[in-house]
Amino acid sequence: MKLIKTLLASTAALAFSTSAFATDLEVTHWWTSGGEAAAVAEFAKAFNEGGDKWVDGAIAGSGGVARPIIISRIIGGDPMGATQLNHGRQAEELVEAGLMLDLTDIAEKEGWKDVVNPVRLLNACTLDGKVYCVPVNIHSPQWIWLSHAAYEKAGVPVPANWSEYVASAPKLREAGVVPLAMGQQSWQTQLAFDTLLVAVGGTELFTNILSNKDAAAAGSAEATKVFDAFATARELAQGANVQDWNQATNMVITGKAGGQIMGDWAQGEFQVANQVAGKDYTCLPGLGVNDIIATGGDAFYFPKTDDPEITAAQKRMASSMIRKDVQVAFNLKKGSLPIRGDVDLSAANDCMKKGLKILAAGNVLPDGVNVLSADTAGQIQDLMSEFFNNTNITVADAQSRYVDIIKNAD
Amino acid sequence: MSGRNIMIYGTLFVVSIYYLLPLYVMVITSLKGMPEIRLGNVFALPVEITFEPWVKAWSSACTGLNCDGLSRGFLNSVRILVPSVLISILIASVNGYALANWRFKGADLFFTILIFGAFIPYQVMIYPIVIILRELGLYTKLGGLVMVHTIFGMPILTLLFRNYFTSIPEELFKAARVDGAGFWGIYFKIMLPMSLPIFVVAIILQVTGIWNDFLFGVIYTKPDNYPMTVQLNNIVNSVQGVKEYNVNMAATILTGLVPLIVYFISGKLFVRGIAAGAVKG
Amino acid sequence: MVQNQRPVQLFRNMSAKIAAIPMVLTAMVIFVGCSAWTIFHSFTKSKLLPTTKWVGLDQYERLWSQNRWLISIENLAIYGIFSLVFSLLIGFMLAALLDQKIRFENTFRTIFLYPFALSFIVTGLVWQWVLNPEFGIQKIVRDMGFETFTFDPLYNQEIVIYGVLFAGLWQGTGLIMCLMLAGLRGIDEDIWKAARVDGIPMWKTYLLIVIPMMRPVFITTLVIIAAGIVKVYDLVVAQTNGGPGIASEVPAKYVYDYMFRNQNLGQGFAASTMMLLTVLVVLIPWAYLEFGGKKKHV
Amino acid sequence: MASVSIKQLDLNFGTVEVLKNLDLEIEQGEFLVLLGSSGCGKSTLLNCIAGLLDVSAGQIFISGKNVTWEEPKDRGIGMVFQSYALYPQMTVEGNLAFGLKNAKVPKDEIDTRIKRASEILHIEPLLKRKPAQLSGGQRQRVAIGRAMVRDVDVFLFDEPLSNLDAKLRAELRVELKRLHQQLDNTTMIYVTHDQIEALTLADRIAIMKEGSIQQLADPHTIYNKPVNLFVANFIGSPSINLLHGDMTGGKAPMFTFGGGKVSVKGYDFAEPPVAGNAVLGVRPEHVAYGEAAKKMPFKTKVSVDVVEPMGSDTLVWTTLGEETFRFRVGGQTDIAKGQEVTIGFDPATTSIFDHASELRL
Repeated sequence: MKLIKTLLASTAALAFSTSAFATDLEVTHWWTSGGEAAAVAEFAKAFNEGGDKWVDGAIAGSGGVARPIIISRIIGGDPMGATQLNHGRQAEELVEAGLMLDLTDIAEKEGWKDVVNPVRLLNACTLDGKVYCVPVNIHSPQWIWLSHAAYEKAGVPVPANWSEYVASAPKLREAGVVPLAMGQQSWQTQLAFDTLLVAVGGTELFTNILSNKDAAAAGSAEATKVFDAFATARELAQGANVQDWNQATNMVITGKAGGQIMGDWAQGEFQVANQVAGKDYTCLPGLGVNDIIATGGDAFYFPKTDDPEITAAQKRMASSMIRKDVQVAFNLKKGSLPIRGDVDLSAANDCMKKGLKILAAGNVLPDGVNVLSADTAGQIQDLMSEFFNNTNITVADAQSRYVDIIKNAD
Repeated sequence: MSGRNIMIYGTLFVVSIYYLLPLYVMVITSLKGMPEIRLGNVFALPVEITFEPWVKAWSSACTGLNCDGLSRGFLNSVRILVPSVLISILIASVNGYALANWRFKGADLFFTILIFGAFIPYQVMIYPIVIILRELGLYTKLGGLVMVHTIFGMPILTLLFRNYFTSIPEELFKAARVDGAGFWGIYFKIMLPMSLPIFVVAIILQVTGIWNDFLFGVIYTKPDNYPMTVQLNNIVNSVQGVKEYNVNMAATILTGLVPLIVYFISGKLFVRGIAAGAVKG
Repeated sequence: MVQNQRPVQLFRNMSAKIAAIPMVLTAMVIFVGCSAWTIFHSFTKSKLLPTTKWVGLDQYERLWSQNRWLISIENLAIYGIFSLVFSLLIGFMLAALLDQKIRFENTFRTIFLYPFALSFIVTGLVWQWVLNPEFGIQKIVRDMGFETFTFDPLYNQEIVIYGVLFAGLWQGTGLIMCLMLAGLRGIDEDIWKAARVDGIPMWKTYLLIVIPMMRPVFITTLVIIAAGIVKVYDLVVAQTNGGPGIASEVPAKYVYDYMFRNQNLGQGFAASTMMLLTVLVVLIPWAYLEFGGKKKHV
Repeated sequence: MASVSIKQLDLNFGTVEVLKNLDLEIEQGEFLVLLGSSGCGKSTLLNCIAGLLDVSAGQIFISGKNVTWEEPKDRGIGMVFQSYALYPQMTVEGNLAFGLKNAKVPKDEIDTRIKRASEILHIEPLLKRKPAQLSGGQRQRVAIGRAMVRDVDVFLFDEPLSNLDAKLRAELRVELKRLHQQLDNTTMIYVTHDQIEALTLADRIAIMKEGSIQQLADPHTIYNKPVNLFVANFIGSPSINLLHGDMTGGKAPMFTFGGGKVSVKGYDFAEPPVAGNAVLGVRPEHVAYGEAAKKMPFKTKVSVDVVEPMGSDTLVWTTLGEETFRFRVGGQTDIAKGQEVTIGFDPATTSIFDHASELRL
């Protein structure tokens, strides 16, 4: 009896000592693979150091699976403490409905405006002058990854840009290599199209169509060239029967495919397979045509609650995510670029450094996801995916439907 | 063996291959190491049998920060399963009984609507139900999830129970009423003891459905209560990183084990119960 | 107290009515209420969150101009018809075979039924594997020396929906077989004797005598199959995710994607309203036959 | 006072009228049989009396108490069903005790009553068995016992013997009769389509057709003085011979038909006869043959079509006028097919109906 009392007393004391500053926050995200989880662990570690507790609510399967959960929890009145969401247009409505926590006070206190680079990442989190989310990393999709093994097999040099790559395709075919590896998921085909749009069409066309929603630009002859290139890619990808993007990357790694158009996260796969950039594979940002990258990325939002303790903890979490050391630790594991310009990333690899250089030079574009509504983006995905998998659809067809979507974009 | 028998057994044998092939693939893949899987042929027997994937799937596969595999969700699944199965079956059986024996005005209308409900895609009802649960104060509570399973199990179960109770001779019901038994008296003392087969069917259907559910489990509860399928989904659908097919397959089999065992144990009763519940009425 | 007056109708069978409250609530609040809510919002501009901003028929105009929706409908029709026909055909055939007083009936039945215990997610995944041309059936057959053998339904958009069908049938026919078997077991032995005495061939007995006698089983079976067809979603997501391209899209996935991926609730609701409408068109005549006809001989 | 009284009862299923404005008075201790072919509403009426069906209009009184809207258990009735309706999961004893337990009868009282009933019905050795282990006759006895133990005023029987074979049916019939004598204050209402059961058991028979009662009377009256053509035709096996013809009215009424002229002066007319089309019914056993026929007021010669031996007697088929005419003779007979015989009958034993209204004249 006495023992139990002492035990109770001591645990109570223990609980008291930590609870002064301890709040459990549930965090929803869809980072479940090894590297991603390791990166998230950095966030958790930083948050837990303050005495709080990170309760992990990982849901695999990207936004499509997680989004109904996130929105249900928010409208159900029992939200999670923090949630991953692509920033920008997608969360706009939740912010407008007053369901998200305003982080302006800590953003101003910590001077986010000065440290976040490029600053448009923070702008994407800002609505009516108020900050609602924490950008945590930069990903750029505009890369092509080329397999040295495949080119060796075909007996041609590794190309340095898109047109050389296209020219080398027949040789690859002869050698039994699929020129372009492409997964079946629609976001992958859309990514390839956007990459071609900026590489073949150029920056201006890209911004005119995706930022300004200029239907005339979407129907222009320049855009037709992009569609032609995309049709070429369709030819090159014949025979690449894989579903997931990393299966496609694996084809490049093993030399079964010549190349893959994929975001910078692909290099994680090469690393796992012990491949060395420049020796086993080559990465070309902007397809080697246009040294420019779009900067998308992930962000965390904090649903609003009535509980001041939770609100305080949410702010603690927000500020821990943007901390210098956390940014470095997180992004090295995630394989993405940090959102702060003032950190040291000497540990980064070859390809990553290419990206950093472009970033430092300011050759960046807004990412399509940030300026298009989810609805428009989804329609474009469907169109691209349909076009890419159905050779009966002509370039003219696809382009006219593309123009329609852009015209009706909201 | 007569020609007729050769034909019968031959057909059954060939068809059995179609049914068993995927299970075979699942099992042998789960027993292979990753290098062997990369070699290709999914149908080849493992050169070297390893139980590593099973151990990993159960106890160390990571979902987010939690690296304790499926074991984390197992107990949650059981905690969701038991009350959901019991309550949904209890309510549906009373419904079926009321519809079969106590026809009241409007009963057919409600029943028709209920059957209609079986055809409504779940997705449509996600948000309205969130709002209803919120108003009831049940959102993210286990009780709310039990309610959701009860609602979505109701159409088919009610149909089965109604048909079953209709097939019980009406005179028995009349005799019990003359003997002074009321609504509940007849249900518990006369109908229930006669309904084992149909209850087996209902249990099997509900155990399968609820155990395999992912969407409701993840939308109407919190991470503390997430069922096993959430871990399965996380293991199987991880977008990035190398796909560990052997672990996926082991996880898949492990997750399916509970309904599979229920099937193997009660297969015979299942047909008998269906015979009683679906055939007549 | 002797009741001389007819009591208020509402209070007759009170317990039965109280017991039916969960059903009535489910029917009215969930199925009718939520459908009404959905239909209402299909006329609004709801995006990520439901709003009441009225836009009339805009969502429907857009829906029917979407190539993806049309393909979804077509796929559902193909999947639905074949699934219905083959589920019944295979289910009945297997049941008839098992009903021949064979040995190992339990074993065979378990083999045919076990896939039903597995979720569609698992089903889709496994069949994605088995049908994969790189290491699945195609590869084996090629390894056996048939170098030109091609069987890649999941990567050929002309036939991908049949690949989905293949997996769907694998998962679902066991249950149908059980239903049919139960139905066959319910048929009086004397019917078989009579047919044999009359010299009616086996297949004719099945077709003309036994199947018409199994009407109630067929009705239950149809409800189960049809409800599964309309809602087919998980299987497609797990197996093909709608691909290649949009060749294996289905309406339920259209609804889901528009609601959650495209964050356009209005559009998703318009699509689901069309689905509800289709179900009603099919179901109302059935309900009329079932209940309209029954009242006469209570 | 365990009388049952039914007043202006209506029952509709949707638009179908099943019972039409039905009145029926049953006295205490009476054995009343509701007789009719299937679908005539007799079982429906019984279910209404039991309270298993809600009536559309009208009232039901049991022992002077209006029970129209009472629950079955509160009406003081016991019911026995065609399929016995024994609860399969309970023993015989459990079946007998179920109603008493529901009524919260004390345990020792239950035991006494079960003992008494099982003695009367000779089912004591069966008490521990389940219904599935009993024969049909035993099951029906248990079903009767179940009604008996409840000490009810009114027994309702819904075709209780129909599922039994002929021999058992005859045995149980007698037992039922004996039971009724034993429980002489108990009213019994018995539904059947079997006229033998009706005629042997009933104090009174109510013959039903299309939801209304055609005739309510004691078996003798029903048999000999049917009120209309339907009842005449329904009762009696082999059924009554019907001859279609014309009646003349007046002091010396004559019935003329294809087979001759019959003076029906000796017939007990309800009202003085008037001229018109009529039907004359003669029961086969009221037809005399051979020597006996010669003494009958009406006699004629016919030729034999078919001879049908039935064990105890023989049915002879002939043609009279253009109509089939049967008569009954002893078991041992030398009548043969084609033979010419003399037959005759006494109009006083016949029944005459108006052709149009089908009512007894």
